[in-house]
Formats: sequence, C-alpha cells, structure tokens
Amino acid sequence: MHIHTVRHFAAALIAAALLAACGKEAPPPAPKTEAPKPPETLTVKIGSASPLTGPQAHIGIDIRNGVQLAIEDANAANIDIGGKRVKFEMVAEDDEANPTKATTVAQKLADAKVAAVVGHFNSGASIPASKIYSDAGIPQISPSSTNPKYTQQGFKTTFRVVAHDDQQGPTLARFAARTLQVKSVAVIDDSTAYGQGLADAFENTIKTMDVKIAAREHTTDKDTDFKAILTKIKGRKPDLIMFGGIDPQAGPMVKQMKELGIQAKFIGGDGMQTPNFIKLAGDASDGAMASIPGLPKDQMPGGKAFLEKYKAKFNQEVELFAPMGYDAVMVFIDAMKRAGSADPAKFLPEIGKTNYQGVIGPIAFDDKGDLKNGPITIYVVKGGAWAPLETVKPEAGGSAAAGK
Amino acid sequence: MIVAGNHPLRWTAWVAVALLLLAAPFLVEAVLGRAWVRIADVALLFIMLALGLNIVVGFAGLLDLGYIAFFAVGAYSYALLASPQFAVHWPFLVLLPLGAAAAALFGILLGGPTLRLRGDYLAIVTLGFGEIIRVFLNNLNRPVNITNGPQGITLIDPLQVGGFSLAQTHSVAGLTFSPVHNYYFVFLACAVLSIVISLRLENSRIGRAWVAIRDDELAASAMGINTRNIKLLAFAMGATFGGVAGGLFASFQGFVSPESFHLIDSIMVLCMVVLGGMGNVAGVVLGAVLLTALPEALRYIGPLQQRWIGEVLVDPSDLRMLLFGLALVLMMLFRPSGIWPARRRTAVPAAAGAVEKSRATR
Amino acid sequence: MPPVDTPLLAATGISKRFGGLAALTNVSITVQRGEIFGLIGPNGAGKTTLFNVLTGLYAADAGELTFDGRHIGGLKPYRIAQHGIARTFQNIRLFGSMTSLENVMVGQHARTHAGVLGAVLRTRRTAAEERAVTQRAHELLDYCGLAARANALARDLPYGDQRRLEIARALATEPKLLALDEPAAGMNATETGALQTLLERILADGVTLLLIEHDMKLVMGLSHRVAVLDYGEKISEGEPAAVQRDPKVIEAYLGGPLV
Amino acid sequence: MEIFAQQIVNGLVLGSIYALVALGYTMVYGILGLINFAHGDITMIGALVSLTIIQLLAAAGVPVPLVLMLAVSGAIIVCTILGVSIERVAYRPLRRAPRLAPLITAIGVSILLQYSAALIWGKQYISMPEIMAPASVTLFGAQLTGLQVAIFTLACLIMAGLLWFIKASRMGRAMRATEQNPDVAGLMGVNTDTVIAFTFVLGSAIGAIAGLMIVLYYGLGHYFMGFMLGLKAFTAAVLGGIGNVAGAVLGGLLLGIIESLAAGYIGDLTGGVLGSNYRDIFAFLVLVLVLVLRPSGLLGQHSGDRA
Repeated sequence: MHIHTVRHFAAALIAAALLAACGKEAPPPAPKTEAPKPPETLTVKIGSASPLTGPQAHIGIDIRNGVQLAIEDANAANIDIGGKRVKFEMVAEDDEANPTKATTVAQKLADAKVAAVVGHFNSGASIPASKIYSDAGIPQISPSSTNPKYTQQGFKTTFRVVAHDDQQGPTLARFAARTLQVKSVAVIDDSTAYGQGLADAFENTIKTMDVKIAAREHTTDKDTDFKAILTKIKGRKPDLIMFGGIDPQAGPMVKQMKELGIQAKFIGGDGMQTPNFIKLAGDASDGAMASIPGLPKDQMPGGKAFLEKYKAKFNQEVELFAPMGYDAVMVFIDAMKRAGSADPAKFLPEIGKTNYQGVIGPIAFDDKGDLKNGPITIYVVKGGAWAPLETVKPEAGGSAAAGK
Repeated sequence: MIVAGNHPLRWTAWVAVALLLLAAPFLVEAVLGRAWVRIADVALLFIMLALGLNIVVGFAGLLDLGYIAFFAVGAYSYALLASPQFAVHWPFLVLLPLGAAAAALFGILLGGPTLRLRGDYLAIVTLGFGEIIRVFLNNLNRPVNITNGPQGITLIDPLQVGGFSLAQTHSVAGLTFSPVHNYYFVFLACAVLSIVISLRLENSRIGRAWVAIRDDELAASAMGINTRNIKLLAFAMGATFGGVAGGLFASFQGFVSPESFHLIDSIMVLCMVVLGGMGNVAGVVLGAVLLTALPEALRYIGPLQQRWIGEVLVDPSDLRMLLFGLALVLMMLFRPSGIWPARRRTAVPAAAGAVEKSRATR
Repeated sequence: MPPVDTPLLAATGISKRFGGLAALTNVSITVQRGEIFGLIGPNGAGKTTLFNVLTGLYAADAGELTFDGRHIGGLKPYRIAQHGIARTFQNIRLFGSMTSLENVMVGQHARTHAGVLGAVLRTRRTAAEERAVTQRAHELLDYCGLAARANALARDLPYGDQRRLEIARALATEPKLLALDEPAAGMNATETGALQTLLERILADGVTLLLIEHDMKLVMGLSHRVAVLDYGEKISEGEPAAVQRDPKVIEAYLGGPLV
Repeated sequence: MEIFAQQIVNGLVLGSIYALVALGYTMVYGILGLINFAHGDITMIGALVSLTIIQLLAAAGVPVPLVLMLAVSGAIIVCTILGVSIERVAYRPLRRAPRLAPLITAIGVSILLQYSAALIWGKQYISMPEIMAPASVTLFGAQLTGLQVAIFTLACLIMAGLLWFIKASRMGRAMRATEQNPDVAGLMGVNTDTVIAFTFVLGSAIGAIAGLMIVLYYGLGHYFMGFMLGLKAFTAAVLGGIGNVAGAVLGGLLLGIIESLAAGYIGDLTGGVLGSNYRDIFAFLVLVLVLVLRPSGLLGQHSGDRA
C-alpha cells in the first residue's frame, strides 16, 4: 500500500506539472500593434492588474482599456528615453478581485519584469499586492483603490491617482453642511471597505460641522431590502441620507425611500454615480446626488477628446476608471522621461515629483503617494441623467485630507 | 504491512519524491516563473485545509459547510497579535499554536450544541456559523475597533526566527531563496506534517471510531463509542488544521480582510475533499493540488477565446465555477469515492448499511 | 462487587409508548448469570423495542433497569455498552466501509485508551495497545470462524458471515451480557447449526446470552428460560417446555382464541 | 407607533417572500428528507425569466395584466421543468446512497444554476421597467402598497390551497403516505417516483411565483439573489417545523418580522454595540436556537434528530 501511495503521489505531481506547463504554453494575449523592431528600440512592459472576470469585470476591463489606450498613444508619439526609441507593451492580468489571486498576479507581473504596474481595482487586492511590488522595486499606481491604508504601509512604490475615502468623504460632508445646509443626516454603508470607509470619513467630518447624525445604519453589498433600516431612519426625520456603497444597493434604496414616503435628500459617492443607478431606481432617482473625484468628464482638460477616442476604440462608453488608468500610464512615462531611464530603480524617485496635466486634471503626489487634493464634482440626477451640479475645489492647504 | 522484498524500491521511491519536492520550487521557477512557486505555496496551504476538512467530512462523515471560518479564526489570531493593529508583535511560535487552539475552541463551541443534529441540519448550521464569523470580523470595528472591519489588517509580520525573516531574499550555496521559496519550504514541512498526522489518525483507535460513526452512528454508540465526544474531537482536530493554515496564510499574505473567508472558499475546500476522494489522505492532497492549479490554467481560456472567437464568451471564472458544480454532481453520481478512492470505499456506497430515511428499528 | 446470586439483568415494569401506540406495557424480565434467555413473540410484539430500551437506544417511559447491580435506566447506549451489554442488530448494522478486522477493532474502543496525541506521536504505549487490539481482533475473528475474512470489507461479506461478524464485534466490547436480535434470521440449516455451536461456546466462556429469535427450534433448544411477548405485554415466562404448553402462548401464535 | 406598524408591515411582506420559498424547501424535505439547496436558485431562475419576459413585452407595449400572466406562466414552466429534471438527474439515483451524497449534489446543482444564470443573464444587476405605478395607502400610520398587500395575500392563499390539496386530493394523500414511509407507500400501490416528481413540480412552481413577486417588489434581479434568500427561507421552514406547510408560512412571516424589528431596534436596545450590520446573522442565530432548543420547530411533530 505504501509503495502505491508513493507512486500515485509522484504521478500526481507530474500531472500537476504538466497541467501547469500546458497553461504556460498557451499564448499570452496578442499584442494589438505589431511593428518590426528597429535595432535601437527598447521594449518597456507596463502591467495592468484588475478583475477581468467575475462580477466586477466591467470595471476591471474599463481600467485595462484605459491602460491600453495610453500605451497605444505613447507608441504613436515615438517617445525616446535615454536616447533609445521606446516601444511600450501591456501585460494585462486578471486578479479576480480576490486578495490571494492578486498576490499571484503581482508575482506574475514581477516575473514578467514589468517596469511599472497600473492596478489593482479593489483595495483588498491592491494592499496585499503592493508588498510584492515593493519587494520587487516596481512602482504601482492604483487607479481606483480608495482605502487610506493602501498608501500608509510605508512602501516607496505605492501611489494612486484617485481621491481616497478620507478626501472624498469630507468633501461630501462639507458640501452637505454648507451648500445643502442640512441639520441632521442619516448615514448608511454597505459594510465593504469602500462603502464603510467613505461613510466613516463623511460622518467624522460632518459631526464637527454642527450637523446631527440621526442614525448610522449598515446593509451589505448583496442585500436589496432596506425597508427596515429606512423605516427606522424615517422615524428620525433627517434632512439627508448619505449612502456609502455602489449602485445595485443605492438604486433600490432610493426607490424604497420613496415607497416609505421619506422626504430626505439622498447623496452618495462615486460608486453610485452610474447610469445603472438611474435604471435601478427609476423615477425615484430624480434629485439624488453623488460625488466623483475629478472634474466632470467632459470638463476634464483632455476629457472630451479622451471620451471620443475611447468610444471609437472600444465601441462603448467609459465606465468609471479608464481615465485614471490612462493617466497612470502617462505618469509613469513622464517620470521615465525625466529620469532618462525605464529602469524602475531610476525613475521611481521621479514619480513622487510628478506634476502632470492628465485627463483627470493636475496630478501631483504627496509624500505618501496619495493624489494631492484635486477637485471633486457633485452630480445630481435630472430628468433621468446625471448632470454636474457643483465642482468643489480642494480645501486650502492642499495635501491630504482631514485626518481622522 | 508491506512485503519485505519491496523495501529497497520503496525507499528509492520515497527519496525520489522527497528530492523532487525539495527541488520543485527551483524547477518550477525555472520553467514557469516565480508566480507558480507562489501558486505552489497556496496549494500547500490548501492541502492543509483540505486535510483538516477531510477529518470532519471524510473520516467522521459530518458535512461542514463553514470550514473556512476556522481558517479565518487562525488568520485573524495571527494578524491581530503580529501587526500594528494593537502594536503587538508576538513570535509565530506562540501565535501558530494559539491560532490552532483558538480555532479548536471555536470548533468545540460550534460543535457542542449542534453535533447532535443530523447531517443536513448540521450542514446548514455550519454554513450559518461560517457566515456569522465573517460578519463579525467585518463588523467588529465598532463600537470598539478590534478587527478593523472590512478594511482588513495590513503590515502583518512575516514568519521570522531571530533575525532570519522569511519575507527577505537569502542566498545559500548559490541558490536564491526569495520569500516565496522560503515559505514554500515552511509550508511543505507543515503540509507533510499534516499528511503524517492524518495518516496516523486514520489508522488509530480514534480514526476507526470516526469512520464507524460515519458508517453507522447508532451501531457505533452501541459499541461503546461516545459518539458526541468523538465527533467533537473531529471538529476540533479539523479546526486545528484550519487554524494553523490560517496563521500561515496571514503571515504569507501580510494582509487579511473578511473578503478572503466567504462561503465560496468553504465550498472550494469541500470540492477538494470530495473530488480527491473523501476519507483518502492521498486523494485529498491530489484534489487540493489540482483545484489550486486548475483555475490558474483556466485563466488562459479567456485570452484563447479572445483570439479564436474574437470575444470572451465564457468568463473563465464562470467556467471554473460551472466545472466545480458539474464535478460535484457527476462525482457523486458516478464516482462517489473520488478520483482517488480510499481503500475502504472502493465499493459503491449504495451498498452501504445506512440508507436515507431508514427508521430506527421500532 | 455485587453478590453473584443477584440476577445479571433485571428489567422491572418497563413501559414504552410511541405516540398513541403502546409498544411495551409493564414488562419485567430477569436474566441470570450464565444462562441463555430467550425472548420470543409474534411480529410486532415489542421484542426489539425491549432490546432498544435495554441497550439505551430508547428511554423507557416507566420502569427500572438494573444491570450487574447498577441502575442503567436512562443511560446513553455507549455507557451501557461500557457497563457490559453488547448487542447485534436485526437488520445488520456493520461498518460497511471497514474490513472485518477493523470492525472488531472498533468493538474494543471502550476497553482501550489511545487518544489523539498518542496516535500522532505513536508513543510506545499506543503502539503496544494497537498491537494488542489487532491481535485480539484476529483471535475473535478466528473464534467466530472468520479468520479468512479478516481483510474483506464488511459490506462485501456473505450474509451469514456478516451475522457472525456482528457477534465478533459485539464480543470485542468484552460484554457480560450479549444481546442477539434474530441472529439466525436468513440462515440455512448448516449455518444455523454452526451458529448454535458458536453461541454455546460463548456461553461456556462465561458470557450470558439474551436472544430474540424466530427459529423456534433454535431458541427452544438453546434457551434455559424463555419469555413471551405479545402486543407489548409479557404473557408467559419459564422453561421452554412449559412455555410451549402455555395456552396463552398458543393463542398468541395461532392468532385468536380457539373456540 | 407609526414606525413600529411600518416595521411590522415590512416584516410581513419580506416574510411572505420567505414563506413562499420556504414552502418549496419544506415539501421536498418532508418527502425526501433532503435539503434541496438548489431551491433558492430555482427561485432566482424564476425571477430572471419573468424579468426577461416583462422587459421584452413591456417594451412591445403589451398590456400590463397580460404581461404579468405571461411572465408568471413562463417562469412556472421553466422552473418546473428545471425542478423535475434536477430531481430526475441529480437526486433520484442517489435516493439510497449515504446522506452526504445528495447533499453534495444539491450544492453542486446550486452552483451550476447560479453560474449558468450568470452566463445567460450576465452578472450585472438587471433592472425592471416600471410597469405599475406604486399606489399606496396608509394603515395605522404605515405605508402600504397594493403590491405588498398582494404578496401577503398570495402567500396565505397558496398556503391554504396547498393545505387543502394535501388533505383532500388523491395526489395529496399519496404525498402524505410517501412522507410517512416511502417503502410502505410503494407497497400500497403509490408510485413514489411520480409523487416525488410532483412535489418538485409544486415546489418549483411556487418558487417561480415567489421569483416574480421579488422582481416586482424590488425591481431587480441578479444571478446570486437566490442564495441568501434560500438560506433564510430554509431557516423559516425549520423555524415553523420542517415538513409542515403551515409551519413554513408561519416561520417565514416570523423570520421576516424578527429581521425587521431586529434591524430597526437592536442598535438602540444594545446601546450601539450591535447594529443593523448584524441583520443577516439573526436568521442563523434563530436557526441555531430553534435546532438546539426545539428541533421540531413551532408546528412540527417529528423530532429533528431522529435517526
């Protein structure tokens, strides 16, 4: 029996190795633009890591598309770095929005010797992966992870081009207290890192602004019945309900508010500023507000052109984070140019000194790698579409947010 | 147990396997890249998890659908006491046993009131338990912040002995030991230990009592087996494996958050046990390795479709889940004892004594 | 140590109801040390229910159980087995996925002590115990005529062997009383003969036997005393010959009074 | 007071949905002793099928009552075919296998249904066009829409119909006989295969109706929506006494009310230590408590841990 076990085990190992080998032989995604290489050309790989499969695939693919567009634009611009013509190449990996898979993917990108990585989408993926990039000395810019902790780990390689929760939340709070003049507010979150982080930041700021927290409630990112918490909130009669979460919850929530006869206004973050929110909420969506970091897309410096280019290329509208993905690549290339090298060790110090005019607006980083406070735009649903209401400029002082 | 004449051959085979396993990370890195060494690390962790669940499901026949909760308890025990969260940094030699003990305690807390329930109720209660643990981990950041909620815990200490940290690259005798290599050897040792423990338990008084309970609980109790305690023991042992694996996971990843401990992760481990062969240690190991490697191989399906059909028709992660679901059904229908059946379970289970809905003799 | 002249098992006034159905009403039996006690009665008379009460599977609604001088009423089955009552089942309940040898080894569970730590560390004590258990199991298989079947899966055994394996497994618990629920059911004459020899040998080796059996020839031939149940009540008790002449018994078996 | 009344209304409507799904669990469990893990996902399929029909027909301008008729018929047809096929392929061959086997198949079928739905409908939340204006009345200060009243009434009607059917019809008697003892029922001339298949038909059809109700009430569908719903409905069935039709409905309504009240009041009652974030585990706590303290449920007679 023992001898059997051993043989089987060996067979299993070989089978596993073969399986792995099969996987390896399968070709990587075909590069879109193949050009004959002149001898002085230097190929620089840029990684893109986001969920390409699973429930969040549409947002992950959006990011990858942004990266791809940037790389094609860069290649078309014939960029020279350190005297060599550079051809950029994208290596896209799927992290499945799963923390464990994210580290595997990060290792794959490190193996592929990418010069820089745009990713990941979820904070839960960006954080564990950031350690691997840091160990490998590969700079990483997340286009979308908003968890403050992401940049607080002390890694030199970690940046983001999106306002984190502690920036967006307080801005929302100030808008609610000053512009909307609310006196009491109910706060709901969806118990995710994003939703709760945003709601906490909002609550912590607005508490200090003479606004009463009428209720603090929670739901989940899978629930669709909010009647119980909304009924409780109804009893507290707040002027405003703030929701930290994404559209599949925000939509039905607004609808159920109306059914319960709740008069309060409704406001949320970038996760619900989507066309799908309006579809899910129907007529009840009218008047709902949401913030989104950056200027309105069509007011972004390169915004209109970017939107058109994106649509022409992919035959679909930008979901959310494609502009951030695009800008992340451009920030890398900008740093490479200034350093005169595509070697991460050389251009990494330059990233921190970035002062770049991107699609999303001016990009500069503070000492942790967070985006220096940029503008945040509040949108409102009017006649079945999102319309910009107000762009809130950063608070005086510039860098980083109201510390908690 | 074995014919004496086989001894030289047996030793050669063992030594060959041992050498292969020791050389594996370097071979894998050379052929497939370092990412696959990381995948091997994860596979070794899953071997431990699957072996733990195998004690509960395979040996004792108790369907536990919330097994990942014990993994979570182990991971958080480690994470909380070796990270800036509470600014304490206990050594792993204390934390791993502590995590195992905490998980075992949870196993007993769960099993105590619920183990007298019949199989399908037990399944649903354990499922609920798994969710309860996750919901608590997700929400114990208020009113007092313990787990840091959905944001998770960052900067967890790597395993280290004295000044030797597994999270650093070391060079020994011309070989480069990167963190994934270091962890590979630690995990390999733990996995081998788990295999040895499983095998020894299987062929022991306790192991036989587990299988007796699985085959016929009533007859087992008539043979003088305290079925409740022995089942509790199975839960506690299974949980211990999960707790240790959880601690290792936390140190390896450097980050834990509740999203790593969903029901689907419990089901994954269950799939490994069922597909490999419930109750058979070697089969379960094979199941864990296959089911860790397979999804990685399936990744290439997406780009292949893109290339051949022009678009991704079947999302690889969907395909993976469809295959798992289908495999669970087909295995139960046609090969209930797994791809590598236990010696004991070679016959079809339809012939087994226990028949559904059989009334106690009245 | 209880005095030797007390009965080994005394069940007094046992009643058990299932919903509206009275399965046992005020049944009392006593089994003396060193005898074979037969329990007979028509189908549904409550014999197996009484067995299940005696072995702790059911709790009696009323009545007292004393075994070897100790109260065992309300104890869990495993406690009763530890006290020294072993049983077989009418519809064979072996551990199908284990070998014959392992089945008998399981029987020794309550008489051995190895725990998880001992098993994992393979301590000297555990190894010695394991060897003793294996050896004892082989002896018991041999004793019951199953030596050649040691490594066969229980579920693959022929019917008669399964019955005998149940007995071997029960004996492994080192019982003072062995309760057999229709051990000869489904056996042919040769097998029944072999069974009779085996039971007599078990008795000779000092184990008291309690026997439910439909095979009248077997039960009357073997038993020292017999009790007859009908509709959950004891209608007769005594030596086989006397019981066979009891008009109540004849009536019960022939189904209704002879007018 | 008005808030309390509203919470009760919320709970009753949510509970009615649990009740409808719980009926499917309880009937199958009663007859086969099997937790049909896939039942929540059958409800999900019912919801998505009716959603698709409504989307197509409403866009084509078909009158609303006809749309609803067609949606419910379509959902029932798809779900019953699915239910019966699952029973035939995945459960029937395992009827005499160890208990673990059909449970594991059930989990497999559940995963298969979810990801097949993901393939067909995608993983996005699908929204429903508004086909009915939500008319609402006020009762004891609580807002009540016509749809809410309809859902509650429907749950009660279906329960009453089922009770009558099981008591009075020939098939109902056969179902009871099979539940008591399948072997004996077989000997008495009951075709247990047919009875079991019929039970799946009934359960799946009710699940389909529940699916439509969910779509109408919440206005959206999703491939994963059946999972949590199924768990809670199963809890409801256990709470009421599994195998018991009236118990399933009672359990569903109670669970709905417990959840609503808990989400609404637990934060204040515990001084903020617990909050609505624990809502989803109340169902499980109820389940554990019931199973441990009274395994037969509120209306059940069988003991929960019979061998």
